[in-house]
Amino acid sequence: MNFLGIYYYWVFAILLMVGFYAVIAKLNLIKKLIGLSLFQAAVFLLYITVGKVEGGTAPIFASAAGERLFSNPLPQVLILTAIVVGISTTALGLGIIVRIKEEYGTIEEQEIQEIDRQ
Amino acid sequence: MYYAVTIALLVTMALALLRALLGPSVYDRVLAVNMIGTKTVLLLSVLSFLFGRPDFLDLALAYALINFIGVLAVLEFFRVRAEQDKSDANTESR
Amino acid sequence: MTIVFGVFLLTLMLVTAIAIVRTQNLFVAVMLSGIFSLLLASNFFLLDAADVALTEAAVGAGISTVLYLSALALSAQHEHAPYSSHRLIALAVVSFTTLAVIYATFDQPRVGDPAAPVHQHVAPWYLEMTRDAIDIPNVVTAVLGSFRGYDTLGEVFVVFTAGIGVLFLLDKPGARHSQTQTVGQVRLRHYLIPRLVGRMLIPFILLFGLYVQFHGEYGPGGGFQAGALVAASIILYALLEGETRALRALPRRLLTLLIASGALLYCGVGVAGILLGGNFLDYSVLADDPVKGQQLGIILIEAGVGITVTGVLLSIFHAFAARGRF
Amino acid sequence: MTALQAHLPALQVVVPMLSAPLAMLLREHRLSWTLATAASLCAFAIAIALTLAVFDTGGMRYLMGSWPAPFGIELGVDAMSALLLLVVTGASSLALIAGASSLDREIEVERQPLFYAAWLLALAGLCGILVTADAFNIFVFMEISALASYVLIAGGPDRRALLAVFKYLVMGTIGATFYLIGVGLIYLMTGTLNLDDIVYRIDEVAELKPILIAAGFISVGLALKAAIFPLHVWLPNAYTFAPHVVTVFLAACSTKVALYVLLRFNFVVFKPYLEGHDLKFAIFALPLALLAILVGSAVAMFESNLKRMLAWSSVAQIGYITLGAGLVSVAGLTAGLLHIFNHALAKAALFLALACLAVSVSKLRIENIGGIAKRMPWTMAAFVLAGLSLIGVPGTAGFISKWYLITATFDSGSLGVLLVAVIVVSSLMAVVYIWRVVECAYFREAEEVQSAREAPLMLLLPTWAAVLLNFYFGLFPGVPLELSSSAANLLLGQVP
Amino acid sequence: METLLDILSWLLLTIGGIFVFIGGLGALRMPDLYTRMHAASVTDSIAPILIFVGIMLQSGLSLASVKLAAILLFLLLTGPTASNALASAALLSGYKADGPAASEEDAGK
Repeated sequence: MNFLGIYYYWVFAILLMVGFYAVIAKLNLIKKLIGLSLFQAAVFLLYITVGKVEGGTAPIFASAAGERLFSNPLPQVLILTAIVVGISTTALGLGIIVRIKEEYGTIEEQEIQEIDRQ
Repeated sequence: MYYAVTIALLVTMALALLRALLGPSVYDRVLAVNMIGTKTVLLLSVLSFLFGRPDFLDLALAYALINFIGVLAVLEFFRVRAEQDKSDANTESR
Repeated sequence: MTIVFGVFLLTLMLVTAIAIVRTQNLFVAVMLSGIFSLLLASNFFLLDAADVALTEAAVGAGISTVLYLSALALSAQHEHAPYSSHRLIALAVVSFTTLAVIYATFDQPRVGDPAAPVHQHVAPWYLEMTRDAIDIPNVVTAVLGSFRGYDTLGEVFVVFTAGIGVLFLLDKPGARHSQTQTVGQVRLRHYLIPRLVGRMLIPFILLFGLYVQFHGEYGPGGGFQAGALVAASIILYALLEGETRALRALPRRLLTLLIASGALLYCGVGVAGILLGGNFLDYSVLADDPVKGQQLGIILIEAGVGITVTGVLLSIFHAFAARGRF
Repeated sequence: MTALQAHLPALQVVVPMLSAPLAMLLREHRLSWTLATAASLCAFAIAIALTLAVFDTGGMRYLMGSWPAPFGIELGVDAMSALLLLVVTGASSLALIAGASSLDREIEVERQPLFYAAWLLALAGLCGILVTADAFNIFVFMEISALASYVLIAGGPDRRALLAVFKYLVMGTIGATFYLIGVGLIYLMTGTLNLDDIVYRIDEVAELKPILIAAGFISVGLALKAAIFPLHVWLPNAYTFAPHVVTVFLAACSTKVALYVLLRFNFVVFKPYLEGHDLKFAIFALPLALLAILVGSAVAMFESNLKRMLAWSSVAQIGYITLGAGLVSVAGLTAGLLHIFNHALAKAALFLALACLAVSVSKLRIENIGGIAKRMPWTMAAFVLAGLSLIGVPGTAGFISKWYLITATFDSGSLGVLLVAVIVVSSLMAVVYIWRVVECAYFREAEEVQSAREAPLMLLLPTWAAVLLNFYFGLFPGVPLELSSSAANLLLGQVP
Repeated sequence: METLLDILSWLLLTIGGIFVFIGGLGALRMPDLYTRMHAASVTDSIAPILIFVGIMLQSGLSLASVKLAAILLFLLLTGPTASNALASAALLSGYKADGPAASEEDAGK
């Protein structure tokens, strides 16, 4: 059970690695953005994992829930905000990519830099 | 018994994911996405009863609706692309 | 047992993530990130985060897929070179980061341990005070709207910034401009059945969006999710009937007004707190009874969030759509 | 008035924030400019009022929504935030006033209301970071200011601005996410997000491994945002291709605010509890600072694009600030913080002078400005005087902070001599790169500048205001000095 | 009566689970797109009916049942629609069941 308990953290670490790697090593700008959202998703997972209480339920009082143990609401609130921040960044990034494509005709970092050098 | 259904759903999600990874055509992948979407709806409905919180069915409802929009957006994307190809071909032949 | 489900879903997520990075077809990458988002949301649900799962559904499976596809339609659909020449350096940096994270979390409080410090300090207070001072069932909404309402104000302005950013970037006059006038009418014309079903669904999605907005105090949901759903229903309308008709129903000018007024509403509620003798964002002073005041304040700011999010998401969608033919 | 005074920390953020949607709604670009400038000046006035309050009482606290401290979000203003608030709001106001005549050339009139809204949001975000006392709230406002700055930079007329801004976006988001990981780890161990409460509870944490890693993540993430040396790669291009007044604004504040958060976390949160933190921080900061100073100045010497030259000089100046902090002493920190203020003054004046030049010279390259001093005497005089401050000539603000930095380094023993040598060498390099411009502008001839005319008054006035402030604070460094020394004492936990 | 309902609902749930699994297997193993789509439709139509009716029997007459019915209705509306649209998109683009499969190149460009 202990292994399973720590598995979440490992997945967080590996997802972080995959996303981060895509951001640094990929040349295609859209791929970089996708990597960035994976990278952020890993952090969301960390926070939500931290907030889980074993045997708890979602922190919404309801007659069906009764007097049960509730999971921690705070990380959920933080991640709600962070998800919104993430999608905002993505939208702005995509806007910039579309403009880059219009100005340069490509969205590959290397090719853009070559065009600039000329 | 909810457990049995949940396991069946999870395994099916894995199978659909495999289909999405294997392709081979983009339509197969869209099919897989759609499948995983509906499986998520089912999973969430079953899980909310498993957890004894039927008030979370709202989530499943939201998924069912959003998933459909996603598929339509993909179709629109195909249409736009087909048209782009056509216009590209036209300009080339001219 | 649920933890086994979670582990299974996590493994699927890992596979998907690796596949996303490996594929060179951007369209496939976007489809796979849709799957990733669904899996992530299921996982959030398993971890008792119903509100977050709803948001992830609206954002990941809905809005961000639509945005990525719009951008793909306007740019390229294939990567040219897979990796930069610095991939070894990248690998080193990334491995180092990962090792650091693993080192940090190696002997952490086990996932879900109720005795962990996280669950001892601030959280119990929120659970208790939500009952006493605000008296609404959804603790997440209470924390989001009132206890940490200032964060949410920031969140609204992040969305607002992204909205004006995309408008600023893409409404550049002189650049290639809308061809939607002619093409817009024939959207999805071949697909008769989707059009009929879609048209039937639109009012329900809209209604459901409003339900999520106003039911946010009682169940999972709130302004952001509602805004995303309402925006999704109008995006669906635009997909089915064409840009032009969607813009006729909700013209750009009105969208701009929506964006600004939602943000102003939120800020205004905060300032009203000051004017009525409390602190900024203090809702207790809004009504005679502090509890009623809190509830009123939360409803108002959630409305502000919903309005701004709807306006921003639609503006972004139209800004992309006006660039090309998507 | 007294009733309102208690709300000043909140108003500092709310005034620019509330004006942003209004600026967007005003369709006429002059009107939105007026609104933006008024809001910015108002924020500046609030910053001054807050500074006075800090002098009076030592600091202010504010409870958002009246919820008690570790549960709700708390705002806190102390000497350090007051110093930075003055810089941020002041730079924003100066740059906006200058922008009235400069921006029309770079951004279409129809898009300007959106631009001013983004500007106000950037200002609100930066102020928000400075006044808050909550770790997660810092993240939220960091993202507001970051997204708004991307928009501002993307307003640049050159298409290369787009790639520069995309890189900035990727790097900035990585930095913010690293910060978020760090905060998450701290939260995992302490269960709280309020900075003071973290300090209080970190004491009880037995297992310090996650805190150590959190310190690493937060430091690296913020170093990315602050463009500390090897992580500065986004900065030169972003500054070069941004609209000129945006460069004035951002160069003066955005990296400094990230530095502020970095210092606050390292000294207030981590220093007392992590074993050997002083040494680790010094090992982290000092070599990077030295490299930044040397590499930044060296590249600036050979750069022929004027804006990029000054951007590289900014990399070097951030090195000075990190150097001061890396000494981990009251004197060093005082010098570092004072340099934040003084460098902002000098850089704002220099970039404003470049904005004046840009009125007549289309490409700001060194070979294009030969003999321009005859045509634009006021502009070039401002450039030279601000350059003196950057170099650190006695009588200017730049001299004061360098002097304090040198005295502080001497205290740190044998290593000090090496550090002093680096500072002196880099100051000489600064002489070289400023001199190259001066030589070209005064003693060479070029045909392109024949038609050049002096910049409009609306641009010259703020430029000269910035230049004169350099001299004023060079002769009477009282206010910033007092603020930074009490901030340094605060950070190191010594009651002044 | 109680036990009868229970047994019936468990039976429905189990059969639903089996159908879901069969559909998933079919989507993976079938030779080309159209047959795969056919298999996938099983999980989109019959399986939700069985599963949701099974759950509804458990929850009795309540708000939850109404919501379940609504979700079921939406799934039954959107699932086949999506399949139809996808199939027609594939067909229009010239994807043939027995001919040379439309490659990623054709579709991804």
